[in-house]
Amino acid sequence: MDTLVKAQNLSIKYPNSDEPVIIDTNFEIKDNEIFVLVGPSGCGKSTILQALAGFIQADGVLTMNGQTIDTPDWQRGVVFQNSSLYPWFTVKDNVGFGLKARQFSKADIEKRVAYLLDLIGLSDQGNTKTFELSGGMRQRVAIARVLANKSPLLLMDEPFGALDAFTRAKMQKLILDIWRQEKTSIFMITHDLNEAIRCGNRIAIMNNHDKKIIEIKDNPFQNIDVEELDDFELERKIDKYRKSILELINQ
Amino acid sequence: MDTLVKAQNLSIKYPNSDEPVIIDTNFEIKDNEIFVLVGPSGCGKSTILQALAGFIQADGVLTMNGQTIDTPDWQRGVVFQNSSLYPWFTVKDNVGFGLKARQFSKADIEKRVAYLLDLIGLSDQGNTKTFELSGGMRQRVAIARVLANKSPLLLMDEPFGALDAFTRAKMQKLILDIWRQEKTSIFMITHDLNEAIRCGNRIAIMNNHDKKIIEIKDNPFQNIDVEELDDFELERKIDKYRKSILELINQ
Amino acid sequence: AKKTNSNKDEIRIGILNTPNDVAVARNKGYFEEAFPNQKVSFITFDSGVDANKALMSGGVDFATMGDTNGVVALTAYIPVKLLWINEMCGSNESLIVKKNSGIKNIADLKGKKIATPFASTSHYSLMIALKKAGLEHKVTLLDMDTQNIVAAWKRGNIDAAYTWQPTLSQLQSDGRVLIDSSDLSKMGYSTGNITLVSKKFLKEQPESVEKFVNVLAKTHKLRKDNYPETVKAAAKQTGISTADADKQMRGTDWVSKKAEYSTRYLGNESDTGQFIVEMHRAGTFMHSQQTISYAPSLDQFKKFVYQPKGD
Amino acid sequence: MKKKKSLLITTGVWVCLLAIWFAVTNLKLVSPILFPSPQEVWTTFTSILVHGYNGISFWQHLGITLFRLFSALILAILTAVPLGLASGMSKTIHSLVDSLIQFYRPIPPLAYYTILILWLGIGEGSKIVLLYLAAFAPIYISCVEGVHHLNQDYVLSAKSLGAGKWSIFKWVIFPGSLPDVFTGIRTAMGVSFSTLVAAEIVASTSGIGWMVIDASKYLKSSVMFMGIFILGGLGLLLDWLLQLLEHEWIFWKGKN
Amino acid sequence: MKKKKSLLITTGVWVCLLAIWFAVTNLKLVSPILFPSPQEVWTTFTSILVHGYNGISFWQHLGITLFRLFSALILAILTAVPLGLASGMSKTIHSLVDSLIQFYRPIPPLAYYTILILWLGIGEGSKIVLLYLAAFAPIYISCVEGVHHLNQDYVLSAKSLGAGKWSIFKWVIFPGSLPDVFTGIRTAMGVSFSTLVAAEIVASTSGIGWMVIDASKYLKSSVMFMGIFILGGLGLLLDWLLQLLEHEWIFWKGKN
Ligand SMILES: Nc1ncnc2c1ncn2[C@@H]1O[C@H](COP(=O)(O)OP(=O)(O)OP(=O)(O)O)[C@@H](O)[C@H]1O
Ligand SMILES: Nc1ncnc2c1ncn2[C@@H]1O[C@H](COP(=O)(O)OP(=O)(O)OP(=O)(O)O)[C@@H](O)[C@H]1O
Ligand SMILES: [Mg+2]
Ligand SMILES: [Mg+2]
Repeated sequence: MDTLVKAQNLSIKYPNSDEPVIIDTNFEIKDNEIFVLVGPSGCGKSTILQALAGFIQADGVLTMNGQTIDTPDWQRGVVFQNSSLYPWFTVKDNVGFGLKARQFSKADIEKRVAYLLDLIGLSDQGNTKTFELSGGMRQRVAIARVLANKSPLLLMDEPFGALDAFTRAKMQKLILDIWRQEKTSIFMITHDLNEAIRCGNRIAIMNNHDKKIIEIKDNPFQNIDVEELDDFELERKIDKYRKSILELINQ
Repeated sequence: MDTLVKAQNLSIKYPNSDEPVIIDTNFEIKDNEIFVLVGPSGCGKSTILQALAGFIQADGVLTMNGQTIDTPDWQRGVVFQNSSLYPWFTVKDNVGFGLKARQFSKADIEKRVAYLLDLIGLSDQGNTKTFELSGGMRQRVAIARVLANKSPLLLMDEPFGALDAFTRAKMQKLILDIWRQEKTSIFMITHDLNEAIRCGNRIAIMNNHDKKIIEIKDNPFQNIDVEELDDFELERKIDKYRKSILELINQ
Repeated sequence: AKKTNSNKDEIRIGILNTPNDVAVARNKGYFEEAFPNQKVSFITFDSGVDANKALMSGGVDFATMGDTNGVVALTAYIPVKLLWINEMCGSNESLIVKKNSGIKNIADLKGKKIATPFASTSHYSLMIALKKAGLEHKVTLLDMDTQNIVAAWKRGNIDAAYTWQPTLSQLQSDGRVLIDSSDLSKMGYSTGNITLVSKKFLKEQPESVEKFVNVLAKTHKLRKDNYPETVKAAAKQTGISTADADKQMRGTDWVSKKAEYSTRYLGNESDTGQFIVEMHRAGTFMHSQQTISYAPSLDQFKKFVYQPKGD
Repeated sequence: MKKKKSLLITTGVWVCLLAIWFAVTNLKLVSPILFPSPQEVWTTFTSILVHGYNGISFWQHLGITLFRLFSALILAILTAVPLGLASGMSKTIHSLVDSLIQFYRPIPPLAYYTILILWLGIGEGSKIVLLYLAAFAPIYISCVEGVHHLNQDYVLSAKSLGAGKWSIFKWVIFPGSLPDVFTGIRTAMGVSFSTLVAAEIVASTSGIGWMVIDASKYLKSSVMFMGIFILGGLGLLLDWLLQLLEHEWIFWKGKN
Repeated sequence: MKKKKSLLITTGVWVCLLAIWFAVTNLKLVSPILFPSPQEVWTTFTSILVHGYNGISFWQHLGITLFRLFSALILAILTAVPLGLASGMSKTIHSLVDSLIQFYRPIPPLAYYTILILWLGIGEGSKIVLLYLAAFAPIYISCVEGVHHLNQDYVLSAKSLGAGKWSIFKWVIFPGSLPDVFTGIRTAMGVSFSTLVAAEIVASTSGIGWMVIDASKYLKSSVMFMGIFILGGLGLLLDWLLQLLEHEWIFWKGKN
């Protein structure tokens, strides 16, 4: 697989403090993979995502398709933990926002929006106001909104953290479906190891001390729903795998 | 074990709507047990807790130690998802709030507060302002605050829902320790099945349709940390147990 | 009240709502008669204070006010000239005290509360009266509009007031006059209401100014010839009873045009008028009171006066 | 049911007050100058409705007052909203204008009214500018706040959706600060409204505010009371209309 | 670094304005009555500082103005805070008083000033009551809002911790609504301050507001300008002091 994003000796400092939050970290995001980042609270996960999005400046190499990332761009769509849908627009207008801003024709926008609403199962809610949706629905719209741009990379910061456990499981399935259909790359932050294992192609791990990604593990268990499994041999393996990650995190 | 709380044919309606949220539910909370309630979002878990706390009125029988619950009372301490600590008081004053309101002597209050701060591992933060604490610390203070009253029953509404997965595990351990030491009963809502299994003596289950507790299961796995387990036989059993609960919830 | 630049089609006159010569001329239609091709509009001001502001901003071409406000206009370099004395104040402005206050003469005012509208002719007259009695800093002065004087009087908040008609008659039922402006006039401190004209207007339409003077002169003549009719016209215009108008007008003196520009009043090119001398005196006094920032010289006052052409 | 009860109490209070007013004045316990009776105020009102006041009809008085108020408000909205939003978005503009506005804001309008009259004359100009200045600052300030309080994620999202500066302004910053802008407009109307009487004090012969002032000169208490009631009612009405508009236009307010 | 730049710009703006003012007036491009020169304003200021105005020292003028303002504010705080909190907590009290306050609130103070004078006389009483009425409504309203906005969990927690009504009021509702109460007090000070000149228009011979009005009667522009600057500065200073107090007392504001 080709490399989509490349980070080399990446260090990040917030402008209002002297202490860097991330020091000399290295990673790559490949084409069409789900790259999941896990780590304890405050370790710097969101900081890395913000640098990837181009919201904050970083030292070192940070490129996407060879070009340095230094400003936000439609090629990297962002989904926040609490959806930042615009409450003054309808669901449709929210989903079409990026295309409209990029001056696509009305017809094109309508077609793409209709397709996406169908994909996320909200075809009937196109004209609904966003504050009338449930949390899960809103997060689906937020995902559709960045998909509209056909962004090659989706950045998700704990996209399902505000949802209850049962809705969350459904959203994980949805993301995997979409990912397969739309062939995009995803960078996803979570603090739920089961979510990481279910969704990620690779899992990057941070701890509380090193201010960097300390290890990136391939994940052989993607798309396996542990809770509906009947193969105990596999389950044992998954458990072992999870424990190895936990150990790294708690280092 | 003796029965502490008894609910018979309990129905609850919010004053501003005609549709009851809870219809004819029955359950008992026994002395010195952790009673965990799980169910999908919006099924009415918090509503039951509010009735138990005496915040809203319910039809049917709802008694604690034989007395009808119809008003809030220090005997039933409440811990909310986002701690409702008073930001204008220090940690100490928050923990001592109930005792001060109940006009205990200064010396008594100080003694009890010191003991509790030690219990939650925040002895050094007694004079800190609450907004300077992390989420986990704040939730510990909220628990200490209700413990100060030696309430026979603690009501917790997703007490760790706002915490990240790793802090959450530590808090679960803390709750079990405290429960053993203070010998109180706990009614706890969660939407994390692992949390339910780890903490509960019994697990009550609600689904989206029946507007009542559809089953209460004994939990033989309390206090077992699945993530650190090496006994795969046991693990299999737990998994089976979890799946049986999930099935009920998703009915 | 249009924009600042005066135009040829409109003459804007700032008036006081009192039964004076302007009111009579208005009622009699003298203005329309004199200016058939121009619109004459009247803007009512509560006091010369507002009239001065209007003159300064070019909102009016003529304005009537107390002569003390004329002093202010001169001091403030407002581009205007003193055109006309509408009326000389007499018993229509007086110092009145409460009947039951035990105040018998001016000396008894010591330590009392006296109200008057600041910057008015009454204010000046009061200050002179107090100065003469050596009470300048021994009383409490209150700056009040005439309507507030009535209210304060009724409540017994003030012991005395120096004010003019019609306020005066509202106080007279339980009041006694100690001194009035005719008394002060005799001592050389006359006050009066005057009309100022903007220099710009004067330059652009000198003949209109001339006509304006003649309109007012006509009313002064009318008063002399037919007093009852004058009173009736004034009453009608200001919306008060003829009795009230009579009472108010009786306390004032309307000077003939000839007398206006004589040495007794405004004077002429060669001789300084007595009224101008007294206005200069007022200016000097007001400066000593720190109410104006400097005392204009007599020469400045002389230049301030409009002189009619020929006639 | 609870709402009904509170409505009942409120009505009761007003009925009681009216009754006391009626009783006290009709029993002649106080001077009619200090406190005119309700009938008198009502008679005055109907008579002014029919005959006008000072030769001008009631509706003209009301009209001219509303004209002054709305001219000022609309001018203030047209200038303060762009400037406020610009000042909220750009540090440079903020440092250019903010201190000036903060400085003039607390100055009581009556203090500078004379200077306005000297500069602008005694016509409608100075009156409208006085009301305009009173309205400007609250709108400006709440626009700045609106931008500053805007959820940063909104702007960041827009950027990474490919929106340019103008799109971000039009579709995100402007609608996003609208709730605050509207609050500012409501405040501005309140402030302008309370400056209304001051504006009509000088060289006016029309307007509800002038009517009250004129009545006070002649101690026509019943006209004063009537004017006060009209101003109170008008103020309530205008605020209520603004609230309706707000509810209609800013339908998402408080729903996030 | 950015802060420095914006400070520089702000200073630049003021220096520029001062320079233009200086140039325009000293080149005699405008009449000194319309626009007195900065030197003249400064000279007037120092002279009034030394000699006073109208026989009363500058500090007395300032003192009496501040006395009126603070008497009114303190009175308003002492009455509006309890009433507002009570109205926020009890539906009955709310329906008793709220409509009355909502009704009088929009009425311009100048409209009812004459009536206040009729009732209370021309002394300090009517002045202070005028300022008091101006200050009362904003404090009352923000107290009601403070209680309504209070996190309900705070009260529920307190109840189930065994707190009685009085404890809940003292330790939860009162401190919990303090941030809003303080906002109300700041608004009230602003409103009172802008009513200051109106209050000193009638039957005054002292106070900064009166000084400005008196100067306007004699068209002493330099005194007017000076008064306006003093009022602007004073307004800024008082608001800043209140902000300091707020920061000190309500240390938790915006930190939850
Ligand atoms: N705007 C900011 N300015 C300065 N420091 C910041 C800022 N945002 C975050 N930090 C600091 O950077 C560190 C990393 O924060 P970050 O939000 O990246 O953590 P995180 O891993 O996303 O945590 P969480 O799981 O709680 O979201 C923290 O110590 C935090 O205090
Ligand atoms: N104050 C209220 N007034 C009217 N209806 C309410 C109120 N609070 C909750 N409800 C309704 O009652 C139902 C149950 O709500 P409740 O908060 O008890 O659910 P829950 O199980 O706690 O959900 P969650 O897991 O999301 O907290 C929901 O349908 C909700 O809309
Ligand atoms: Mg984060
Ligand atoms: Mg709940």
